[in-house]
Amino acid sequence: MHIPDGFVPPSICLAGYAISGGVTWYSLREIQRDRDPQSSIPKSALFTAVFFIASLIHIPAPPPLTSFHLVLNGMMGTLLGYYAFLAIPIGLFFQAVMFQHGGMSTLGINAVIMGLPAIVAYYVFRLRSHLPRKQQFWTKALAFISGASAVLLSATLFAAIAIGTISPELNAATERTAIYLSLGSYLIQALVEGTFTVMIVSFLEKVKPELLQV
Amino acid sequence: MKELTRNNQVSLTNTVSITLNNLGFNYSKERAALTDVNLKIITGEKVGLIGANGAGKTTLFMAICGILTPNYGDVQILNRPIVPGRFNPDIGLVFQNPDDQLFCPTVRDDVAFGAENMGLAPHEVTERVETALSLTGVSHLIDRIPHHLSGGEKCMVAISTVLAMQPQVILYDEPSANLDLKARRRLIRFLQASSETIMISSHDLELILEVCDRVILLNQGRVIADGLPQKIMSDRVLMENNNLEVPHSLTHKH
Amino acid sequence: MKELTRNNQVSLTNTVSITLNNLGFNYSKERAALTDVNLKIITGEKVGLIGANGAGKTTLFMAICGILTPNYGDVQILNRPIVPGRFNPDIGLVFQNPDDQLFCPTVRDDVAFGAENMGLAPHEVTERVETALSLTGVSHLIDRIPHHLSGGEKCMVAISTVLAMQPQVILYDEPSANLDLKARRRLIRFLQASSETIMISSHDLELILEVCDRVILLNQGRVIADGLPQKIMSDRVLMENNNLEVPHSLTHKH
Amino acid sequence: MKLTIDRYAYLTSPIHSWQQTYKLIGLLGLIFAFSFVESLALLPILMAISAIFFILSRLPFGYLISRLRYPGWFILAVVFLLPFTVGNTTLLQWGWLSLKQEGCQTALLIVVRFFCILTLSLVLFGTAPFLDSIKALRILGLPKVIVDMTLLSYRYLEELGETLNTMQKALQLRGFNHHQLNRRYLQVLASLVGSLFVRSYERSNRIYHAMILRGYGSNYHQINLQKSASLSQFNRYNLWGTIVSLFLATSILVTEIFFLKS
Repeated sequence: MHIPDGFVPPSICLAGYAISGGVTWYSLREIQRDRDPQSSIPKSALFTAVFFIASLIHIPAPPPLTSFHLVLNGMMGTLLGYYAFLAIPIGLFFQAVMFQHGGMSTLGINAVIMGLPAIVAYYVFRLRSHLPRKQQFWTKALAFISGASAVLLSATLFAAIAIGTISPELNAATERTAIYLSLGSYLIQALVEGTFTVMIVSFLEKVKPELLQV
Repeated sequence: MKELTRNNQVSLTNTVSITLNNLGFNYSKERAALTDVNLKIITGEKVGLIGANGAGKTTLFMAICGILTPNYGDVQILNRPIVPGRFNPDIGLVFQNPDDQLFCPTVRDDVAFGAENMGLAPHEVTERVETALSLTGVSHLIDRIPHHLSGGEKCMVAISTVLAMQPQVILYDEPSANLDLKARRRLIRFLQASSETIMISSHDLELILEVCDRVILLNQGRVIADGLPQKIMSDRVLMENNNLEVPHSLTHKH
Repeated sequence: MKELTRNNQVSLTNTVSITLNNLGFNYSKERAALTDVNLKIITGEKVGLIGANGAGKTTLFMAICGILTPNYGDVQILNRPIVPGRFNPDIGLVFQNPDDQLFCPTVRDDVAFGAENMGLAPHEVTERVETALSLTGVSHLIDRIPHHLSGGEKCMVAISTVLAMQPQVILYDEPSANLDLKARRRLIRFLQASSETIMISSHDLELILEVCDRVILLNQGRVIADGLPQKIMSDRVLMENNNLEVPHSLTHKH
Repeated sequence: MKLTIDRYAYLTSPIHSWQQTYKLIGLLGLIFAFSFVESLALLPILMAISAIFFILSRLPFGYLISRLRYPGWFILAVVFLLPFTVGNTTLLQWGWLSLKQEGCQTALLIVVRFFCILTLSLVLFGTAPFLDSIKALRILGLPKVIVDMTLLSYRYLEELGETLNTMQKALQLRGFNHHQLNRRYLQVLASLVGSLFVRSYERSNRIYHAMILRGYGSNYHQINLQKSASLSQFNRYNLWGTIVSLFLATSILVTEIFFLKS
């Protein structure tokens, strides 16, 4: 789900950098409002590394696919809050340099595709604090929605940009069909990511609840 | 035929649990990690494995339990060759850092994990979990969260996760690292009483002296000495040539 | 006035490096981690800190270097009170796991980190990095990546990162854990030759016997004994009451 | 997990001698200029420039090919459809399938642009240690929080990868064989990754203590890097490399915008 170099017109690259620059600036400002912003840096950095490593695990897929990788941007939002929008470009930078996955000119637009849904997931999961205590079901539901919706949102953004920009001559109806088609293939992934997020959140709730207090 | 061989073996008083035939392994072309290792470990033996860091102790363990594929030679456990990558509940490895072995949200789940993977019925799994935890003396921890345990408790739970598979052979990699003296003493008592064939790799020579009836000294992937712990570990020249020291409990005998 | 006091102190033969006045700390209301700890450590002393896990050794270190804020009492280093959270290059802590201490991408960056934060000029920083690495005998590792070093090398580099700040007081938390015998021997020689005031917390009682001229025994956050290592550690009743064992090198003297 | 990004970082070549900060300015300039190109007429020039930089860098050709494999498939899969779906001018017709001129042109543009930018990226990041690139980004004004996070996560990447590897070995030795996606598989994976979070969280606290005990945040507010490339050091590669590549970048942009667009 990364847009490679040279794939989209320059205006999209520039817009990507502009938007991600703005969101990064806003995230940095939100972070500075923390009581002790500096103390979260090592945690966020190590979590960035964990997310990176976890996204390299091959998940066996139902046929006809063979395997896929987790995106995990929803979970990054739930665990890191605004730090997720710093962690994601770092992860994308590592991927671009190490595996040529994505690229330098499209780093901005890819950060938007992955990062904005992460922030949405953060806000969704944060609704938990407005719920009455011991609402196991709602914690799970919110975790599922965060994990699944972030992937779907990213996939929508990705498909819209990819299909909308390379083939401007396509008519609107065909374009929409193409986007729906590609979203269909991400539906299974969204279900898996949603379930996975629920499982991780339940695990952390038992073992280290303080990690969920972002 | 195979059945016959095994029965024959069992009828002998000294059955062999681990056989290494001319084993060799290298991570890269330049550096051999194991060279021509030949060993026979008799059932019920408690064997210590000593040597400086980088001598090949961990590599040897990884080859014995089938995580590494040797470049030449072969490994047999209970006279059946080890197939690298294939699950073999007859052999268990206790990792140096219990955190590497414990990953479930409860001790119960962690200890049950291996038994469940063997395809046992639920009541058998429960039984094995209880037996394993009582053998290591930590039954009271069954509902606790592994990540919250003390170092000594984690160590005993990690051992239980292996015991629950009821393996014939258990390899212990630096089991006393990071333990305080009380937890170490409990570990020593447990190891002395254990009935499996065991191999213990450790820098804690006093532990090996107390537990093992045989010691193997490795250096640069080769077996340098193999014999009685008191004899090998009190040989100052041999020990110092291999970057080791004679343990204190043996020095005053000189 | 402050200057005067310091000069007075320096003129005495026995200046005090660490003073703990009636120190107390508890993580939660139920369990006190440190209770009424009073200590004076003289400049140049090498003090061993022993006790079972959970006795409060690490908590004491954290309080001394200002990471924890004590609930009552106070800590003075070189007769100046420690302000929790404020950087004080006079005191250094060597962590148990060198990987926690070596957080920079290269050895050079890691050793320079503390010196740079003291605001030294670049050439002074370079000088300190070189001095610190040569003191621990690992100058050749300067351009290496910390993650790729052996356990013994990591240990010496971790010590260098603290030495580069040229602290007066260094606390060592379990420095010999996970070292093989050769690396441990190198560490012992280094500690014996070091000129700072040092405190070493360790389960490795033989190391403490070889390095320290004073030992403090903690149990449940209280100082149980304080005195000569040979005397305290050979007292079987005292040691066993506190979940410790008399080290082998002292047993044959009985 | 072994990181192999620094494999060719220590060769000697004019590109290797070009300091990373300047190289970053020069080659990023070119990369962005390349991504602006929409005229087929400029494509041969893009290819020539990329080829010259790649040859100057002395990176092995096999390295380029091996790095191309993974993203290349993705590009091919998408681009394969374009000539048949986009445009009105039919070049060839086989039954219902028609090859269209505009689609072919778009496909050609994307493939060449992608290939040239990838080559330049490889030259940019393959000819210096990865750390130098981060240092260079810091000098160019990347915020300190991001630089610190990048350095720390880079430092622990390999280590956490090995931890995961060891834990997976422990699972394997207790009979865990994962070949299909089901609830139990996901549960085990979640516990594994969850444990990794808990362990790295605890470690991050200890790291933070180690950092503040050595003055983090007290003075320079940053993980300092020794030998950081300062802008005062100037050699001919820095001067000419940067000037030439920025000149080329500007020329491409100007040509694209003023001469070819109309």
